[in-house]
Amino acid sequence: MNAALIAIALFTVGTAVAALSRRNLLHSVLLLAGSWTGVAAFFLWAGAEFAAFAQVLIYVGAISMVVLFAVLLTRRSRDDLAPEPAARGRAFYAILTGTAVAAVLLVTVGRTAFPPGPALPPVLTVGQIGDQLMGPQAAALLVVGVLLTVAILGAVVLAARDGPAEPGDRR
Amino acid sequence: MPPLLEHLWVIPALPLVAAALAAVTPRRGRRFAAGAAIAAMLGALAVSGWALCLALADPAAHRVANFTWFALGEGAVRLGWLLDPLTALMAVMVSLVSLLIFVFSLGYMAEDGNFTRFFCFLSLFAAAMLGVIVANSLLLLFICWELVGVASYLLIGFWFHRPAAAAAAKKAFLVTRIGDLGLLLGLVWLYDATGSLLLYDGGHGVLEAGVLAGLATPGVAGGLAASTAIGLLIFCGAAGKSGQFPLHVWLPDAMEGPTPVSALIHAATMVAAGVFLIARIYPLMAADQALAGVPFHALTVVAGIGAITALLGAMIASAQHDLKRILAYSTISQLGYMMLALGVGSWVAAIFHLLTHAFFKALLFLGAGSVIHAAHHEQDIRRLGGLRGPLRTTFATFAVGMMALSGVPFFFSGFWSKEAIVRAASEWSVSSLPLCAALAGVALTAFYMTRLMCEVFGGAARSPDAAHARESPPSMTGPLIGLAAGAIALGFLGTPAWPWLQSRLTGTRIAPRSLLEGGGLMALSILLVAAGLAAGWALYGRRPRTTAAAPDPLAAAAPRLYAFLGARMKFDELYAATVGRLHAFAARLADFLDSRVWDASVRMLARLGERTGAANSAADSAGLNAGFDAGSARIRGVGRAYSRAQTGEAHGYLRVLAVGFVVLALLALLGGGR
Amino acid sequence: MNAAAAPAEPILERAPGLLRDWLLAFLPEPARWMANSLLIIAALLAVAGLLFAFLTLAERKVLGRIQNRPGPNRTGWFGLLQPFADGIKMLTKEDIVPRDADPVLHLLAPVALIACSVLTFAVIPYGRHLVPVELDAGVLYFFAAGAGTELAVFMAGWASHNKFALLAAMRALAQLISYELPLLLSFVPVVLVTGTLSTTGIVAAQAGWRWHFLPHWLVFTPWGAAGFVLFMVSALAESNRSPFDLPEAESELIAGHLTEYSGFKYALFFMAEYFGMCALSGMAVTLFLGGWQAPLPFLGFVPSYAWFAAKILLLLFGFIWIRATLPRLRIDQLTRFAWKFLVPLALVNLGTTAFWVLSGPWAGSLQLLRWAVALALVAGPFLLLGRRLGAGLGPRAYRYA
Amino acid sequence: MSSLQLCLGFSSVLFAVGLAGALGRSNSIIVLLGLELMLNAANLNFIAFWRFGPAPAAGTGVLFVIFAIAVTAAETAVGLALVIAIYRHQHNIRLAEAVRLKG
Repeated sequence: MNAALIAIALFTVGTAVAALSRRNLLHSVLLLAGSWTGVAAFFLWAGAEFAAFAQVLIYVGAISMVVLFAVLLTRRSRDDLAPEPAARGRAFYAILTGTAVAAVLLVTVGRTAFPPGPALPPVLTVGQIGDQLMGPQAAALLVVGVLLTVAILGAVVLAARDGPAEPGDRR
Repeated sequence: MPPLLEHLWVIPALPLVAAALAAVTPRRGRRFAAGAAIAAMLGALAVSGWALCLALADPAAHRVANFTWFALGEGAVRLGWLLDPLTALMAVMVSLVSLLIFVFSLGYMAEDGNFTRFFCFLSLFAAAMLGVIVANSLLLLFICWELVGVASYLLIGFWFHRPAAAAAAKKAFLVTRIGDLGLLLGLVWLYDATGSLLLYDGGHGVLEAGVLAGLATPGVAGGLAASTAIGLLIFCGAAGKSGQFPLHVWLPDAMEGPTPVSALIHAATMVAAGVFLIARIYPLMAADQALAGVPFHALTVVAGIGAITALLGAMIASAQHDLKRILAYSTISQLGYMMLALGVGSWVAAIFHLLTHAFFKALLFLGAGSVIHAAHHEQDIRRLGGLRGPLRTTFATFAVGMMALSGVPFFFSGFWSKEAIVRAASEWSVSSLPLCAALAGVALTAFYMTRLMCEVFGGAARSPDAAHARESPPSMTGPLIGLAAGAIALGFLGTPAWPWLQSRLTGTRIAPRSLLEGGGLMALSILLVAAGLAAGWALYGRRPRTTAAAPDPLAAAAPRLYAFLGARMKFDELYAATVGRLHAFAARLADFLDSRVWDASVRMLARLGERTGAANSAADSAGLNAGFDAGSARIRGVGRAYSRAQTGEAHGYLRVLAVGFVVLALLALLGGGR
Repeated sequence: MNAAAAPAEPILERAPGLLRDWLLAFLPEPARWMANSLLIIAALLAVAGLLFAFLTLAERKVLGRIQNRPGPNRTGWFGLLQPFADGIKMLTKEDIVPRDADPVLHLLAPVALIACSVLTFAVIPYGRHLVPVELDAGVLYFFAAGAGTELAVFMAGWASHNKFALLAAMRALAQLISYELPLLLSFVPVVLVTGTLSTTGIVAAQAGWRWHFLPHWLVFTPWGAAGFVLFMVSALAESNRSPFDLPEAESELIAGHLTEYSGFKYALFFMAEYFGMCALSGMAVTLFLGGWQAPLPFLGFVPSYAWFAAKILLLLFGFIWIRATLPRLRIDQLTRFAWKFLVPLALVNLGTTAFWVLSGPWAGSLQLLRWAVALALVAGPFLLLGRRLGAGLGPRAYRYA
Repeated sequence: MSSLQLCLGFSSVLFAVGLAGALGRSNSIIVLLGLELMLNAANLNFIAFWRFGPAPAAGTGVLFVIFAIAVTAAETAVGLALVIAIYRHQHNIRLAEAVRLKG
């Protein structure tokens, strides 16, 4: 079953790398949607159905939509994708840092001895999740609801164009 | 258990609702606001009357209704209502007096623009006070206690446009806050020691024998019992609220508030809250009585403070000019009496005196208010006078109050309650000083009250305002009459011959005593009263002053003492000299450190950097060889490298985070490796 | 198509299962589960494909009848062969890819679209024993899988480097984002009442009849009716059907995101749209119309999948009818309708449902009160919001188009 | 190499990729996406530990993931709104140039 895991991991990481290295924003967003789907696949593999569907529904269904929207709202023309100066240096340092972090994390993971987990994925029905959410986690649920509301309002306020159209907004 | 008990909260809730209503009424809704407040007080009075009947049915019982406010971890904060004769009597007294005073305010505040706000505050205060009374949890009591403080602050500063009033409000708030700090500490300690703040909780309350036994073991600080320390801390709060000796300075200034406020808060109810508190937790205060070998008992301190306050207030009162200040100081001294009674172990006498005092002092204040109202807000007794004629009702009722306060025998409540206190003091084994103080206070009280009467009502009018005085409207005289009736009748509830009140309060049958046994003491105090009256009449009544400027006879007799007393024993100056000076010194010290030490060091460093930079540039500009250039260039480069960290650029910060994480993790790994 | 049915049931009911078992019997044991899945998929695709084919024909005929014209009637009897002719035409057409287009995405878009819409078929219970995949969170899966379609539409619009297509993509985004919310909110009450996210569970919860003639279908409750209407309206918008077909508004954007597509890809788009329509109708039937349950007790002998088919066809006819009847909205009206009307109503409906659940144990005459209150809760906001809906609609001002 | 370690390795690599992306690109939308990836990696860990951890019955990991997803949605909404605001002020969305608050 690790084969499936490795396949998922390769797919996810591959799409992620491609997404972040593409110069074309649209492509990166779509690729990233793929990588998110990969994460959802991992959730499925681990037996967390609900989380997987929520992941797809929210990331692929909502977040990528919003990102695409933002992309279309903020692109001047299709050819301002030219690399800005000093991109190379930054990219190099970024990759360096990323590798360092990855190395440290991997070493840590490799060094730690984890107790063997259960062979079969644990069963967690939607009902149980609902009970958890409405029972012990009710407070957190409320807080998250409030947070979402506030975030939506804040986003609207931020993104709403203030006053008459400015020269920048030609669409 | 009757349903009333669970719903005892109704008593404070009614005025609270009235306050809320008044708060939202527009300024012109005067009648509505006042009506709501008065109706609420009527309701509260009715309910407390019912509660009284219930409580008197079984005086010995402490009926409680506790409930959990909220759960905190495994512990839970619990509040509750308590119904026993003490509660019920206080509730009835407070709501009755408040009702009368509300009615009085109708007339007194009639011209005020902020009428609705005034009633809002009054109702708020009444609610808080009733809350203090019905609370069965020291926590709830503390909350209401602070609310009372806030309400009193608002009401003292009601005419905030007067700087004096604003200052007085601030002073009252701060001084009582000192005491409340002690109270809070006491409560925290108590909670820490017993794990509960409920007074009665079926054996687990802090006032019940099981818990008290645990508290009353010596060996805390200086061999004191925990109960002693806690009791004294709580007493700090009580002393602050009821203006006991070290903390009494705020009460006279509080007279800047409207007179009904002075009558309600600073004579009848709030200042009595301290006494009530001590009486309420009396078992705790008295827990250490049995202990031997402790340096002193809590009640001893209470008695001492009470005695000092009683004497001191009476002395200062006899050298004041402001009508309301005199009454304020007499209030202080009367409160001292109550504390003294508590201290010498007869809390019943204290409560008895509290009730009677509430009536006659409220009566006196309202009378003073009526006088002031009539005399166009003239408060200086030297500029009043000759009001006996125009203000008949006021004069008669005021006289009743005066005689009750100065303990004129047999027909006035003050006499009996004061007798009870004096008797209790005489039966105290520890020391006889309180008794002497009490007796001296009796004489002084009679003296200054006589002085007041003669100055205000006797002689001829000494100012145009006094000359044109008119009798106040019935809405003001009505309450006066009611209070006067109370001031006379209430005394007969507690005569030694028929100790109804005492036996109800303690819940134990107290055998009536004939007036003759221990009659010597009574005779002595009667003599003292007579002496005081006579002295007052001799000094002020026989030859009443003719002009406002004429010197005070007492001043003529003993100028320096008079000046000292007139300056209120220089307490404010003393505090200003000690506490204020200290505070100012601390401020100056901080300022010094700030401006000299730190600033200087910073400047020094700056100059150092400046110097080095100058040297650097000098060496550079000298430009003897490229080495300097290179060196400085490198320096500059380093500087730039550092300053690059300051770009407001998100990437930089993120990178720093990541790198920092890597470094830390590496350290951890290498550390964990071996 | 899960375990074989109890023999007590009529033969027709068990027919698909028996057929499946008979076919699988030819195969060796280890290959069976694989074959089973493949069989299911094949059956699904076949049925869906045929449905699609005849749906196009039905649409054209119905539209024609509504517009007083015969509609296609040349190919085959009554034009029954028309769809196949169309299919052949589509397959043989040239597949044009514009020069500046993004070839990968241009190809990927229809594939992704069709894939997502087919995926959604997996959890719909077509009959008592005809549930392709039993999922504990079936409804969630349905919408998760459907979420991809929006992405695909956008890809199509953006990939074909074309002004109208891009505008269509923007519109599609705005529209789909706006209508996702009421769509999800309108089925939450169902979950609230049935207490499960699994489609079979929801259908099972609607079994039985009140007073032996009124089925326990959720649509027969005040909130259920409201939720059903909300769901159908949002479904119309989600599947880009008229009157919400702005992304492909012929009169404004030529054909929107379909402009640069031709041949088989175009056919795929077309198919995906109809698939989406069918899937949403199927979900609506499952959620509100009692799934495969028979409407009346004595009609139990008719096999369950027949009932399901009847209901879904009814809904599809409704789709077509609406398309033939209603004019297209304007983009601002569209979003306004979603945010100011559907979403609030859906939220209110949630509250109504909560009341309904809480007042469940009420007895006797209180039941009347319960119904009255629920109806008021449904109708009141509708009238209130409905009055304000048309108010203050400014002049035609497009922001994204 | 146990499955849990595989999962953790997967998530760490994903995290690193996201970090590199967030660091390396100056387009603020891409930076946001990188952050999303990092959050996803964190979610991976939650699920992994829930799957192979000692007490999966509580379902804490899944709940955590659900909450995290919700919070992420909020974060994205606000972030993109900020991006649009930035775009309105400086007519591009290069994070490197959004240094107006530089001290």
